[in-house]
Amino acid sequence: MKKKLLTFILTLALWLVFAGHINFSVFLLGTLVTIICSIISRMFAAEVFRLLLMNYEVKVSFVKIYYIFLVVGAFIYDAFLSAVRVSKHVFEINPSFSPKTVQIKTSLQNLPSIMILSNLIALTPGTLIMDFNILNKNYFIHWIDVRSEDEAALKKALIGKHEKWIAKIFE
Amino acid sequence: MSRVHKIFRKFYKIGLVLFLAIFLLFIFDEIQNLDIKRYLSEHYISEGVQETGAINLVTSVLYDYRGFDTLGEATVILTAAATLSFMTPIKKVKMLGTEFTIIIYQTIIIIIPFLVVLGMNLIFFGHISPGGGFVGGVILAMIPILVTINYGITFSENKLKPNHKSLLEGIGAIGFILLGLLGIFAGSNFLASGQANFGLGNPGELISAGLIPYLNLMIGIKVGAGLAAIFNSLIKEG
Amino acid sequence: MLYLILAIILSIIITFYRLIKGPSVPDRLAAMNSIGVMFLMILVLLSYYFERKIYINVALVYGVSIFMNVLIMVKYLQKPEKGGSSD
Amino acid sequence: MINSISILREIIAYVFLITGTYFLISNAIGMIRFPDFYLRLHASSKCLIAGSISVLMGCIVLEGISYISLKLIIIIIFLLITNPVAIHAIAHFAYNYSIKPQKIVKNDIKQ
Repeated sequence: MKKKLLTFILTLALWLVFAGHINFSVFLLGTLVTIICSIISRMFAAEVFRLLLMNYEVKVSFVKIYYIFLVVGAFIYDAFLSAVRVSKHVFEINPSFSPKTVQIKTSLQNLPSIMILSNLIALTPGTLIMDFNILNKNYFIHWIDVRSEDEAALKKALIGKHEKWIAKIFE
Repeated sequence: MSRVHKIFRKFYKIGLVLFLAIFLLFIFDEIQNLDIKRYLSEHYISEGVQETGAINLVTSVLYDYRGFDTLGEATVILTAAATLSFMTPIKKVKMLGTEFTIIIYQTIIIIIPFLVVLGMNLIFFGHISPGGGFVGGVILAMIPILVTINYGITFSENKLKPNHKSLLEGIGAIGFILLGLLGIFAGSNFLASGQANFGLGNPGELISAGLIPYLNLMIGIKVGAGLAAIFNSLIKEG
Repeated sequence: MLYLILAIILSIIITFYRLIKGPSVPDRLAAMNSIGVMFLMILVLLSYYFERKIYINVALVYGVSIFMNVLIMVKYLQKPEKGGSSD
Repeated sequence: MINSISILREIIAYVFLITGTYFLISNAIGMIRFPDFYLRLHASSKCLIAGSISVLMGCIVLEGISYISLKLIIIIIFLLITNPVAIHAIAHFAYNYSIKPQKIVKNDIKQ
């Protein structure tokens, strides 16, 4: 019941942001729209807010919020770092690449966490997901420049660190 | 000979496009410099807010001054959906397509509540902010389309029956006409909301502008159901 | 602000070369996606330039439609049987 | 005092806007100069996301705290969720379209 209330509040907040001003009639219409939204999302997708539907204590939830901020920070930091590196390649006179395809096995179980890890991999310096195998849980990844084996091990360790953070949130 | 011919054909197309662009440029230049006094548009701009109660001028033209034209546009979608559902075969032919990975499935599931809230907001706030029935209907129609390309045609038609879609579309069309008939009962023209003084209210609030929000809602339901029906029947034909 | 908008328009024109020339279909899809996001940025910046900030709603709707566009194109485009230019 | 704070805010906002425009232009040039399809997709994913986030952050700093900046934050979250997925969809489509990466150094995928 508490979790349903939380999803209700989140959707209502989205409606109020779109509306632009708070009024009694706007609020009443928002509750109606939220009920319609919950019906439609129940019809098509059972586990929409899976993160919020799980049961845990108060102290654990604060730790989870800390890790959520960590992951969002990693998102934006990785985006800027990788963009700087790729744009350095763009303005070189003779750009030289050493691309490589590789496969990495994850230990994550939930589907949302796999999705978020794939978004993070798309943003870490010079990686791109080509395919995902659901049976073996293998990502097929294309890397833009890997000069030596040490650098490859370093980057694999980076992905492993992100994986650990996401596992703290969802599992 | 054939190579010269090929080069000539390529340059012929480029030259045709350039000629059309220059022609349109001259036409727009002529339209800018015309000396016709625009009584009607100046009337809409100066008096539109007081007469209809809607801040969004496009909505006030679309649903109040020219409401009858909007009815005609909505009929086009109704005719297209009816014709397509009449012509499609009963047996479902599966259309070939690339399989999506599980990552895309998961993203689409997360996006669906966002789309519902955005579409509803565009419909209900059509008279005080940019948007309206047509755009909101398109956003709402994206949900069945996403479900169709995600889980296949069978799952989508099991959840949302085609009969229900055509019923929703009929409710939208008939509701629009019934709301228009209210103007006649009030002693004015067909589809009159501003002239018949249906509680215009203060411009800028949610409940204002007479009949315009309800007309928006009807158009939104109709466009959403119609576009979903059209997409599903096009996919089914294969 | 106007110079930033002109710079983004310049980058759109440069990307258009890949959309026309592109040797294969996925090249054109990637060019289309990046042109769409650049145009979204132009919509946001224009609403600041004309000081009509309510038009950010237009950018929201446009962003949704780009994503839909890419997904439907990816789903129903197929490789031709013979005579395609793959390599 | 108030005047200097507003000037400082404008300077930060324009730094964000100019870096965003630089990333968008580098995306456009990378789309032309890179030799392979997957390399072009790298330019089109990273520079595009960083540029769009940077432009929107500049607009938020210029705006201050209001409903419009909340709407801009929603646009940022939407782009962060959907844009890498769209890039992944295009890459998966190209992989099924049998476009092989050129100039490969080492390949771990078992053929």
